[in-house]
Amino acid sequence: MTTVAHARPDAHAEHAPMGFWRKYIFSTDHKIIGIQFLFVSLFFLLVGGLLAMQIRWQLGFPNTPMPGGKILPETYVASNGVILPEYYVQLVSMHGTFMVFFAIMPLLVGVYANFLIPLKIGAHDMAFPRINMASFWLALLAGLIMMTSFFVPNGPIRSGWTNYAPLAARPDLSGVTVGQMLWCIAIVVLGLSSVMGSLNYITTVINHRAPGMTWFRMPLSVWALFITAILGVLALPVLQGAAIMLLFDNVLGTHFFDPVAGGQALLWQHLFWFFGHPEVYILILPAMGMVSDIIANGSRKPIFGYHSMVFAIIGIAFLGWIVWGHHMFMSGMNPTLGSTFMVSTLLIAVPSAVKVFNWMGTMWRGNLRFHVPMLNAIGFVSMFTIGGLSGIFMAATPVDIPIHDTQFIVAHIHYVLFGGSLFALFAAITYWYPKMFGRMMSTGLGKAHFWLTFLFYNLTFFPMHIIGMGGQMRRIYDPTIYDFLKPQQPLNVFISYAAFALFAVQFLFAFNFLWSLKFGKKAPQNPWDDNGMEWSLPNPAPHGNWERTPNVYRGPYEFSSPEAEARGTDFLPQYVKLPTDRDPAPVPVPAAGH
Amino acid sequence: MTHATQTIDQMRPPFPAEPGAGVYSNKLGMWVFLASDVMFFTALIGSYIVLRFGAPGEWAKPGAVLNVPLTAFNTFLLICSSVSMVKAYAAIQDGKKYFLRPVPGKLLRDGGLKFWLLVTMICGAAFVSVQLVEYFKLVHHGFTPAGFRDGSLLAGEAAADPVKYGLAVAGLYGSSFFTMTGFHGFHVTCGVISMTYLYFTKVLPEKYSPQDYRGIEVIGLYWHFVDLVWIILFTIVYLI
Amino acid sequence: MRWWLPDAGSTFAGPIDTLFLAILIITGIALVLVEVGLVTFVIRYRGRPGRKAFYTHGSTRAEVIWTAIPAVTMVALGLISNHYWVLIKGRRSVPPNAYHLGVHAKQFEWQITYPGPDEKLGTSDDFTVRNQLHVIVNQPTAVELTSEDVIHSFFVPEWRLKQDAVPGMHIIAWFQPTKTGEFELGCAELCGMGHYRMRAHVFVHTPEDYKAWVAQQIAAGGGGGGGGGSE
Amino acid sequence: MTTPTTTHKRPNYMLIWLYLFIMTVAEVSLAFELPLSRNVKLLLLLFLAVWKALLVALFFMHLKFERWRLRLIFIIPLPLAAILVTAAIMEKVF
Ligand code: HEA
Ligand code: HEA
Ligand code: CUA
Ligand SMILES: [Cu+2]
Repeated sequence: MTTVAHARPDAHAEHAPMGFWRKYIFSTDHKIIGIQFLFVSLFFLLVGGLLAMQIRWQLGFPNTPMPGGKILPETYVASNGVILPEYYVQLVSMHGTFMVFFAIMPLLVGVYANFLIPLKIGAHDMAFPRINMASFWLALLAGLIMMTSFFVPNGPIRSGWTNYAPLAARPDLSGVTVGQMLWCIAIVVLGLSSVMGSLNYITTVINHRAPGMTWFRMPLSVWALFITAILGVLALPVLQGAAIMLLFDNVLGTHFFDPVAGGQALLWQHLFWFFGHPEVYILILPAMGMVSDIIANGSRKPIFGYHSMVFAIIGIAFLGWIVWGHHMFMSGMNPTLGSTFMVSTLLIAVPSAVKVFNWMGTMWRGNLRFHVPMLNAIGFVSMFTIGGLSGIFMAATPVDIPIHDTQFIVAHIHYVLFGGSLFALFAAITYWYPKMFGRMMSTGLGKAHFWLTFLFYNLTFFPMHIIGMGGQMRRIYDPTIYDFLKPQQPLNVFISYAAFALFAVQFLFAFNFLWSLKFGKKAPQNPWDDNGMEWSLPNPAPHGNWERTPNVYRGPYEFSSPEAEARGTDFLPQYVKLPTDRDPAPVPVPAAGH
Repeated sequence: MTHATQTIDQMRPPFPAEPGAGVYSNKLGMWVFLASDVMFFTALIGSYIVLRFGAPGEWAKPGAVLNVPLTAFNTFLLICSSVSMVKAYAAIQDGKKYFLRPVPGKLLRDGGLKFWLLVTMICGAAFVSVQLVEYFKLVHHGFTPAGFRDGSLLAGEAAADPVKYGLAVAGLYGSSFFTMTGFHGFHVTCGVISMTYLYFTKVLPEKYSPQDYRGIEVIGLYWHFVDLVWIILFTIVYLI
Repeated sequence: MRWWLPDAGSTFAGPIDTLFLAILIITGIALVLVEVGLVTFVIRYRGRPGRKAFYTHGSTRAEVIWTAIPAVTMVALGLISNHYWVLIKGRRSVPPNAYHLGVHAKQFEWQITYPGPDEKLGTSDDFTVRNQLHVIVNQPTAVELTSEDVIHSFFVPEWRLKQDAVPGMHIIAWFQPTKTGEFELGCAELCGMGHYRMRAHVFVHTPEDYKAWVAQQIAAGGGGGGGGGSE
Repeated sequence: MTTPTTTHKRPNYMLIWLYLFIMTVAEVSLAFELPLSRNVKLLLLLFLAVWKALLVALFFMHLKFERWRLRLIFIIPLPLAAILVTAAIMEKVF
């Protein structure tokens, strides 16, 4: 026997007006927290970009003084402004660290899981708003700790974002002392923040869906974010454990990764990549989900093969746990193990294929609207495909032999992470900007930014495949000391110029983003004619979202359906009740006994 | 004190649960957290297993370095705290908010929530203190996370009988022992602190009732998990 | 300026480059399919006044097709790759007649130990040379990789050979040079600030030249900084 | 969700506590007193440990009385843990 749902404990009752601090700084409103994440992680994206520019300067113009290099302390640059080898390695390591852990991951999960999940499933807020707030402040703290490592003696880590032991475990070998500890501590704190966030998302999706929001009526973005949260909850603790052991090796003199005392160097790699590969799917699945929503909207068509899209997400997430060894083919790992990891890795192409082709199927015979989000979404599909396909080369173990740890890998990284995640983020930011700030971003600037980014991005990263095939290793300070690399130096110079241009055009976006906050044109309630629950609310949505828990009447992708045509539009939101619709059974609350 | 006559399901909380998982959010959230904690201990315990498998030498014989009787007593403490925790849960289910209450015709008084939770906290605190004592003793005798401190008592004995003391792998032994037990101890400490907090903010003011005792159930889950982890640790670290 | 893998210098280059080409073709087809598809859709189905989108939730047939094809391709690719992987890196792949050298990596140099006249490692007549790798053309050679401090990686692009040298591990990698001449040995695993200059010269000799070189090294009292690439 | 027809009776917690206690004593004595071969001991000890852990999980944590949905949450990580450890051990034993 079930009784009718009473007002949720988190309903509007407690959402009385409050002061500035409670409202914007120590807010427990999932939307505000999402926006806080947005600003912080965009800042870290900028930091990562600035580091990248210095990397490119060094690779393009080795031992020529870097413009403005003189202002950096002499532990980083020579007196004449030439980057020092130590500093180069630190640049690369921190670039990777900031981009992966403090830019893209918070942008996708911190911002959009927070902002979208409750809005799209018709919940009033997260299941645990206070834990949610804590998760933001911990993430910020972690970022600041990571930043401070630039200002401590010997500077930040010098062992790549992967921190391979024993290099990272032995200060006497790496020459880094405080920086390494700060990295470990920051990662532990960040892990805590992610776990708090993720368990919030999982609980919210499972327990707080509005009446009628059945599992298979959830938008793919919510599905992706939900699966991502599961990955996060299970993967990050492993990294935390590993980071703690690394920290102890550094400060307590333990010997986990120190072969001299019987420790194992490969153990670190196993732990790191067991986290690391699920992590890279944490960095792509939410992007895939949001792109699915945007492409369906831009094509004015239901997503092609909704169910297989869901199962593809689940499949990718599951396979993601059994492929980590593909980062270790050359590490001396048991070759038989290498074979199994190769097969599982190659299989990931299958669910990915389903997604790519279903996106195309969605556009097929559509009625495409090329608004800025749609453009970036299409950019995502085309660029992620390139990145994914280059993954196939590396997955085939024999082919990985020559290209492992070369710039070919670097090309892959950026095709999936920039061409993939970041393009999806440009799309998502523009798409949900009105929901966040009540204003639209400038379309003209948006289009200019997209096309220029698309151009320079390919000019920057595509040639990396070639110099990688040519054999240029990763993380080397000066390619020109190798005779066999000298001939392709011009290509490095070319890449650097392209990279500078790429960085420059990002400021179109930055400007568009900041300018529109104040001067963007006011957003109509449903600017993209979309079906999502979030558009039933005013822009920006009030604290507590809905006055009364809304009802959901249909799936999220009912574009151009006969019913819609009957209404003279080409979309039919999930919250619209047609005369033919019956109200969903109110959320059943199991009575005593459960 | 089993309620054979009672008809309603005693093992499912009587207050409204959210849809979906069919349990209220705090409980679901705690379970998800426990799942992630499993992965955290996997990293630590897994590394221990891997390192011990690949170790260049034999591990120290059980009891050679570590004080097993003391730890066995500690294990006993933790098991007791676990049962007292679950008794506290049962007590509030039956609405016994009190501390102790005499039962006519019975010699023992009947314990309520306040009593059992206090017992749990005390056992937990005792466990941590005993562990600290153990640590200090070990370090004093020369067993550190880095292995045997040279010139120390243990180092001497180990030099005399390298097999018994697993001299070859003392470093790994120290590393894994202190890390694993240390983080377990940390978990216990967190548990005790949060229970103390609940005790003063919710239990003493009698905020819990048979209709709503979520806090007790949730902290209970955490506590039993920590106990579970210790059961594993005790066996693989001290006895094997 | 080279737009392809370096010139082949060992027997591995054959299969690896072919495999590379094969994957390039497979993925190339997939890529063209996707990109051309996207462009045509963008042009043909661009929104125009009065145009209606075709209302469909998908087609199981199509989806089965584009699930099955990649699946089959990938499994096939996996089997083929594994065949060569075992031949190249398998624990039992080292030819019995291989000529063994000791390669000891440390920050930031390569110490190569030669078996000397008795052609056996670990005997008194071994000698060690810094940053100079001398091998015999067409002679299966096995390098026994060890590391002093951190992880390094033995990388000779022309030979399509890369293998990490891990402290605490003793890893054997083998190869068979097919071209005489001078090459470069680089370190492919970040091993500290000097990673970029951890470079050695590789000389592939004819058997005679090699014997001569060995003799000359013995005469010179072996070992020591054999000059060369130790910047 | 409607109330299940089955109603669970509360287990006798004290009895479980007794089991746990006895098994702990058994473990310690097994490890030190019994003259068994090392591997046999190892197996027995692990067996006891798992058994105790199960008792705690099933009765104290009520997993015995929960729905599968909830049990799954706790079960999912275990295979992952197993995969990680086996793969990492393969380095040394092949
Ligand atoms: C968002 C992040 C992301 C994503 C999604 C991926 C996706 C994939 N990655 Fe990548 N990877 C990284 C981020 C990512 N990677 C990073 C950061 C590194 C470097 C880490 C470091 O060392 O610093 C790395 C490194 C890396 C390596 C190690 C290389 C080396 O160090 O030697 C390998 C090896 O197998 C690999 C493989 C793959 C594969 C097979 C996929 C697959 O998921 C791709 C699947 C997608 C497709 C295949 C395209 C779409 C499919 C079709 C169009 C259908 C038709 C296709 C076929 C029939 C083939 N990646
Ligand atoms: C998402 C991840 C990400 C992103 C976006 C980038 C972006 C870039 N990376 Fe990336 N890179 C990595 C992840 C990423 N990288 C990783 C993981 C590694 C491996 C590290 C390692 O080896 O350990 C790596 C390594 C790496 C190398 C290899 C170094 C080496 O091995 O020697 C190089 C070299 O060219 C490089 C260059 C660049 C360039 C030019 C960009 C450019 O695209 C940067 C363009 C600039 C921006 C994207 C910033 C723009 C943002 C703003 C303007 C902020 C807007 C602000 C508001 C709106 C308020 N990167
Ligand atoms: Cu040695 Cu890089
Ligand atoms: Cu990977």
